[in-house]
Amino acid sequence: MDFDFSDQQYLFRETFHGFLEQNHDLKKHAALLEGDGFDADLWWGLADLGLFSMLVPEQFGGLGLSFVDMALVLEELGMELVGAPASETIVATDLIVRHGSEKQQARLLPLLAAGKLRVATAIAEPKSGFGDLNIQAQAASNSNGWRLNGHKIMVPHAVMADLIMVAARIGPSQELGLVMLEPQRKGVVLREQSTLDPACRFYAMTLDSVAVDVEDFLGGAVPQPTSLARLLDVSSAVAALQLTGIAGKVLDIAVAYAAQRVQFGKPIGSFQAIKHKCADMAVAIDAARSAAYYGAWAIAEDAVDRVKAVSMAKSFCGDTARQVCNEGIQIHGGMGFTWELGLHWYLRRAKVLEFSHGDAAFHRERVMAATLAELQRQE
Amino acid sequence: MDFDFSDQQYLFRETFHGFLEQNHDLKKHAALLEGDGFDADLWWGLADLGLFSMLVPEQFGGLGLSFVDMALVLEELGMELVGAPASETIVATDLIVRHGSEKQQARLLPLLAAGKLRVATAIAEPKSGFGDLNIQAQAASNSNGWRLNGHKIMVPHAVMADLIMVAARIGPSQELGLVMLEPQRKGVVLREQSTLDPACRFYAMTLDSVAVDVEDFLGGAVPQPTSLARLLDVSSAVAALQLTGIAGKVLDIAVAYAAQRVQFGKPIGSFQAIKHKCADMAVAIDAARSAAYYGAWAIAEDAVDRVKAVSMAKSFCGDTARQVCNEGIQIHGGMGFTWELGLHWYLRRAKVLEFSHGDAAFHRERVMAATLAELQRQE
Amino acid sequence: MDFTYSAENLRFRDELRQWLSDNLPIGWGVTVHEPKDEDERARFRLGWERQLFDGGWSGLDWPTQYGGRGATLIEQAIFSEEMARAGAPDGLNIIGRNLVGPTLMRHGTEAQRQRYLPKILSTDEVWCQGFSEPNAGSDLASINCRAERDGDHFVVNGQKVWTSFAQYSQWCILLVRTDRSLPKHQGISFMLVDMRSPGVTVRPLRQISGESEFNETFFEDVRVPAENIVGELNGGWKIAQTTLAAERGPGDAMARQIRFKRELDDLIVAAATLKRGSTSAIDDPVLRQKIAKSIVEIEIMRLSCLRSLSKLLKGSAPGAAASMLKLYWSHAAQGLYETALETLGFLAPLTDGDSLAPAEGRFQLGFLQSRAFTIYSGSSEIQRNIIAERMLGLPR
Amino acid sequence: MDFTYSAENLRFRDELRQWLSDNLPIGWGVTVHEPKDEDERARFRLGWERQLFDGGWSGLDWPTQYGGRGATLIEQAIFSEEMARAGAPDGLNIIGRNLVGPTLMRHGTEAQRQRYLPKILSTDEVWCQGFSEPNAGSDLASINCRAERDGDHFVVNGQKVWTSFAQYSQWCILLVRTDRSLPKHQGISFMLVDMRSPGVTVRPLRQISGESEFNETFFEDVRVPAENIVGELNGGWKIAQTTLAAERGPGDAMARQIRFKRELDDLIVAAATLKRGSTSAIDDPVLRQKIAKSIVEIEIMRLSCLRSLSKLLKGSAPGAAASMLKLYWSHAAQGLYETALETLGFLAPLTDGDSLAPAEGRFQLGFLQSRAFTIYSGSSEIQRNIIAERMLGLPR
Repeated sequence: MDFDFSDQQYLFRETFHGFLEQNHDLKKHAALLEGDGFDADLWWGLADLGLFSMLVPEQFGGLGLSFVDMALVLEELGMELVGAPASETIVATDLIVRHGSEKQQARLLPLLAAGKLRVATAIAEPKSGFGDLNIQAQAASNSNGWRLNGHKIMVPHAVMADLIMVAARIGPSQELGLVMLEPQRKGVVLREQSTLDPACRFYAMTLDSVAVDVEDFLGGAVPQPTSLARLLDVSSAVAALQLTGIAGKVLDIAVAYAAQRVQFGKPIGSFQAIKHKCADMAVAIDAARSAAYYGAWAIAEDAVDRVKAVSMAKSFCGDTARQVCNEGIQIHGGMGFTWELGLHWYLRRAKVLEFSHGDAAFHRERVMAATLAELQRQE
Repeated sequence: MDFDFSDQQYLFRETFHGFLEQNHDLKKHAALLEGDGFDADLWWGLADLGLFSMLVPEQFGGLGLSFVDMALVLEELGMELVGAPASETIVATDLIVRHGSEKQQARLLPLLAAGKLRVATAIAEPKSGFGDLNIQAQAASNSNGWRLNGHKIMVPHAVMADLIMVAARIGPSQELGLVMLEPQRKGVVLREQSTLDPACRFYAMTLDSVAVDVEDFLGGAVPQPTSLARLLDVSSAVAALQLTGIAGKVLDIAVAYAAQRVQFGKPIGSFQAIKHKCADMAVAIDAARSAAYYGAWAIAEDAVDRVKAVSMAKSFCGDTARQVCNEGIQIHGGMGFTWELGLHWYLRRAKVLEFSHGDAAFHRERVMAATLAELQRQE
Repeated sequence: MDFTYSAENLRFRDELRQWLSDNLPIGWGVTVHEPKDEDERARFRLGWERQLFDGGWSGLDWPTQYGGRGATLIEQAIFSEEMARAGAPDGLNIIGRNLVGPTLMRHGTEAQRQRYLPKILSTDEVWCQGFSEPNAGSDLASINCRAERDGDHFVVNGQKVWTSFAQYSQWCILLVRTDRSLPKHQGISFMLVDMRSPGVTVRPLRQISGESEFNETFFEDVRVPAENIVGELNGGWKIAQTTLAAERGPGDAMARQIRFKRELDDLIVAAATLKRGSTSAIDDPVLRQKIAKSIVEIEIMRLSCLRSLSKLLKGSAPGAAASMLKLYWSHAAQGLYETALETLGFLAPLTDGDSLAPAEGRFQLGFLQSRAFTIYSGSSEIQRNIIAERMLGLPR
Repeated sequence: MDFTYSAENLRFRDELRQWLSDNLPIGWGVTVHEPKDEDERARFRLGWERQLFDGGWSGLDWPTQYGGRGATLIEQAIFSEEMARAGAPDGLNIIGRNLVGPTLMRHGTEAQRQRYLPKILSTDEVWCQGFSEPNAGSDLASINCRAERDGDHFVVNGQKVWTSFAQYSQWCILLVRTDRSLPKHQGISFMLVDMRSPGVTVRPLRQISGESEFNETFFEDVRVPAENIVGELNGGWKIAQTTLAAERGPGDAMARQIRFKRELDDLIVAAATLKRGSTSAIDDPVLRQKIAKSIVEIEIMRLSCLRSLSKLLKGSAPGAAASMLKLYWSHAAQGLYETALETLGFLAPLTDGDSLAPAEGRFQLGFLQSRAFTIYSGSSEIQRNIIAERMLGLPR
């Protein structure tokens, strides 16, 4: 048993940390609000460092690492507000490695490893709520082959994606699965959506009788009834790590500010009101790390307690990021709510992540159900 | 419009405050754990001050005052941990004034005004939960007259009560109503229960085919279908005032302690950690007062928003007392959790009141339902 | 204690209802909303405020000699209720009505009152507040902006920050240092500055909500007539306390409560509409708890305002009680917006401009704005110090 | 990172399970529970601890030369899990095992270690801790209890408070002032005192829970051999830091986590049984949220202990990290007991001794006990100071 990262894993984080520190900051982040919102330099820089090859098995040109190896890196990405399509591409990679057909793996994984395939995921629908219960999008076959119909929302960076992984009910059994298609296909209409964090670049996607093929189904001809559940869990685990990264960053910024901002002749960080807030934030973040890292392990191992571990992480890290972003702004006083200082970028991203892939209440209910099932098994 | 008390009402409070300060303290309170738990001197002292005659109309020898006149007095009683049977007798008086038959009023109100009738209320049952939904106790008539059957729990001071007001379903319609009977009646068995606040003196009461008469039903032959709802609301409003009193008292004690306890060469009250806790407690208590006083007004006027007002008060004052009792102990450090200092008496009473007549979640749900009904009416 | 409405009260209410239905734009709150553009919105609000004034509904609690209505407390309460009910817009000259008015009524000369007060209500003159500086936030008494005597004028130099509505204002209440040799609380004066004076520069500060209600304001050799000092020279700190108490007091809070109540009603409507599969958000017991908590907290805000006003009417002094009210509502309102986003749930990330954004994204905007509640008008930390020291008597 | 169990781990687990099923009283946790009487309970716990020792399960992480098992981290984790699963009772000599052990291993002489450590695990000697005094609580360094040199002995005079288990203890780790002329942190020594010495008086202090785990302890001319000083004379403050870090650290927390996990499991069972009319408490979505929150928080407590232990094994220093852990669990556990009472709902006021009290009133007792969590072992306020200053580097 060991609940720590290896030296190698810490080194990996350092590498990404150094790169991001040199190549990314809030100014660059804000600039992404213009244009297509995609930072190609950053993408290729991250690709060069191996980000997209980490989860790809060696036989497909990847590093053959596990989700545990990604944990600290994803926390770093969260910290620097690097989100989709990088994080979603990583999520999709995991899915293809676990559930792709041999043919799909051979075709897609080498491209992914090289950073040449950007993937977005499309799960939510206008009336779906959290989770997969109410997904209506549907792939049905008739004499002309398979057709995909449905409405998806909040598909990040959809226009820039090479491939979109769409959650849908497949065939007469209505079994939930994932369909991969290019946004350029006929019948796909994208419309950009206004979002609390405009850097997220969400799109609504209408699928109007889009022609698909069995090879577009993740797993090909072999149904993958557990793939959507895994997609949701991996996405939640990634969000938990990103939320933890954001919280850690905001605490660092707040502590630095409190140490130098003088009022009443003293740095405000010497007042207990500020000091104790910071201490509570630090404690919450440390606990969030325990949860997020364990979630990453459960994903890596596809552990029996995967659902519970992921939901623990998502709920706790979401609550923590909320607390820390709010308090971080409070500590900055008036400066905290200026656009210029940019703390709001962390707040916005944290809020979007908090309400993506299930909020804290949704995940707590999953924890409860999983725990009851556990106790029943023990009896 | 005036949301303040009159000089007369403040004076009334002062009178009770002075009396309680001289005649009651934690030492006396602790001594009540011995014996039958009834402080006759205190009872008669309060009776002499007019406590039990306040709500009784003048024609029955009372002062003919309203529930608003009682508000500050009940807060004082809460503060000094004077609970049942005094508070329950006051609740019962309100019920008899509003719902008693002429005969019942003529018989009972003069006794109540003189302090000569102690009343307990019996609502909860082993599996009832909060509210009146699952009450099973039942009065049914056959050729031999009416018989009352059922199990009640947490009947305070039942053995000392002259009269117990029992919530039960009456007759073939199963309509909920209140039955008044002496604990000495045949078929009534009382068993003392262990309670978090032993001063509450709760009893379980078994009613085994107890002979009752139409004159024992509150309202006599005229059914009073709204009486139990009022009983629950008045009880909740009283609890909210008592909880506010407790919170106010604990804050006073904590502030006094913080001002004199020295650590690190300074009174601990000069540290922001303590100071800000006290400020938050003060703010919560002030808000609780707004809610509790308005609840009292709504009871006095039987206002259209009575249910909402009472539930607002009970939920908010319960939460406040919880916060303040917890923090009050925290501020006292090690001293706070000694038996001797006695802060636990406030904590215990507040906890019992918090979970009597509906907890915060129960009352918040009632607020929600009432608000939706209000909005619908407005449309 | 009395919450009942007399026949006269009901007449007042009906009159107001009638006036609102005659004066609010047709379709208000349903098809017609405030302009999105900030400048347009400011003009809209000022226009609405003028309408209120013309209708005799502005300065409800002000004495009639300064253009007010001299209304009773119950009329003020009815006014709040009806404005909330109608979802009426805010005004623009909030600082003028809520802060400058009470301050001049208490500390101004009769000449100052007659000169300035009526034009506040008539919306002819909008006011802003120049108190905070980059290095004097929580520690307000350490302000640096200075005014030096030059004949019958003062010459002002320095910088203020968070001057809300400065871009729309003709006048400013300004705290300046007039004597550096005195201890910091004793060398401060309170003056009225014409924002159109040469040397005044306003630079909008964009906030996290994307709006620019706040500004940085620079004063460079701005000449202010000596008669524009309020109260005693170097006696400004005490006067500023009146302004701050008004800023934190029940008048201000009552107006805000209207807004929060309106938001809450809209939230409940939104929750009834929002489908999650086959059920509505409003049927989720967990959400109901959170919404109910906000209902209770916002309703208590109204009750506490009424309690506070009732006491003020009987002559009790404002002060630390105002800090209690401000600390209470700022956190209650932040809770309301957190709950609002939770109610939107998976749609919370969608904002104004998107057809799927519930309630046109107003809750997200409200959420962002709400982050400032616990910071402006004295941060929660400052309010807690005031309450603990001045009200509870804890040692400094 | 590795949470998988090897075949060897599974053997260890099965061996422990077998041992527990052989050694726990028949019907344990179902029909058989700990004695209610405090003294009997202390004897019961000491007996159980002795059984654990005899079975080779005490001092799991202690070196074998002092009677421990020298177990790996994963074995410790398995141990915790299995003890929770079996609902095994606590031991009594907690201070000996968790505080005195680590302190002597780090600062004691080899002679001291050999003399004291084995008897801790064997339960032959129970320990208590004499740190706090009536006027030295949060400000521990201001202790007054003094020890004066007299030949090859020290003579101790003074009073300690909150000395848990003193009434059952043979030995005490005592902080004393040995030099008044030095600054307050520098004149303190750390000594081992035989509680059976003449002049030691223990007076039980009843707590809000009604129990008397804590005591006041008085020292009147108590003679302590000079060799019983640990470390340097006047160097006791530094040594006390080791004790405090151990008190707040993952070893202590891990043992507590077992208890909280057991309580949580029992709570869920109780919630499934508790009927409110036709439904069970466990089906109430609002309660489920609260219970789930506690599940998450208590599970994270275990994870954080493991993370902390993993780092300690790699040689990272304890210290402020221990304060983080203690601050975390103390509040999480208080939340658990609040939730427990909410789960009991209208039955929450009924306690042990009443046939209708759910789970025999244990949650009410736990709730009362939990109020002390954020006070003892350094209050939350002290932990926050430590974290902010030592870990985050904020100015004093």
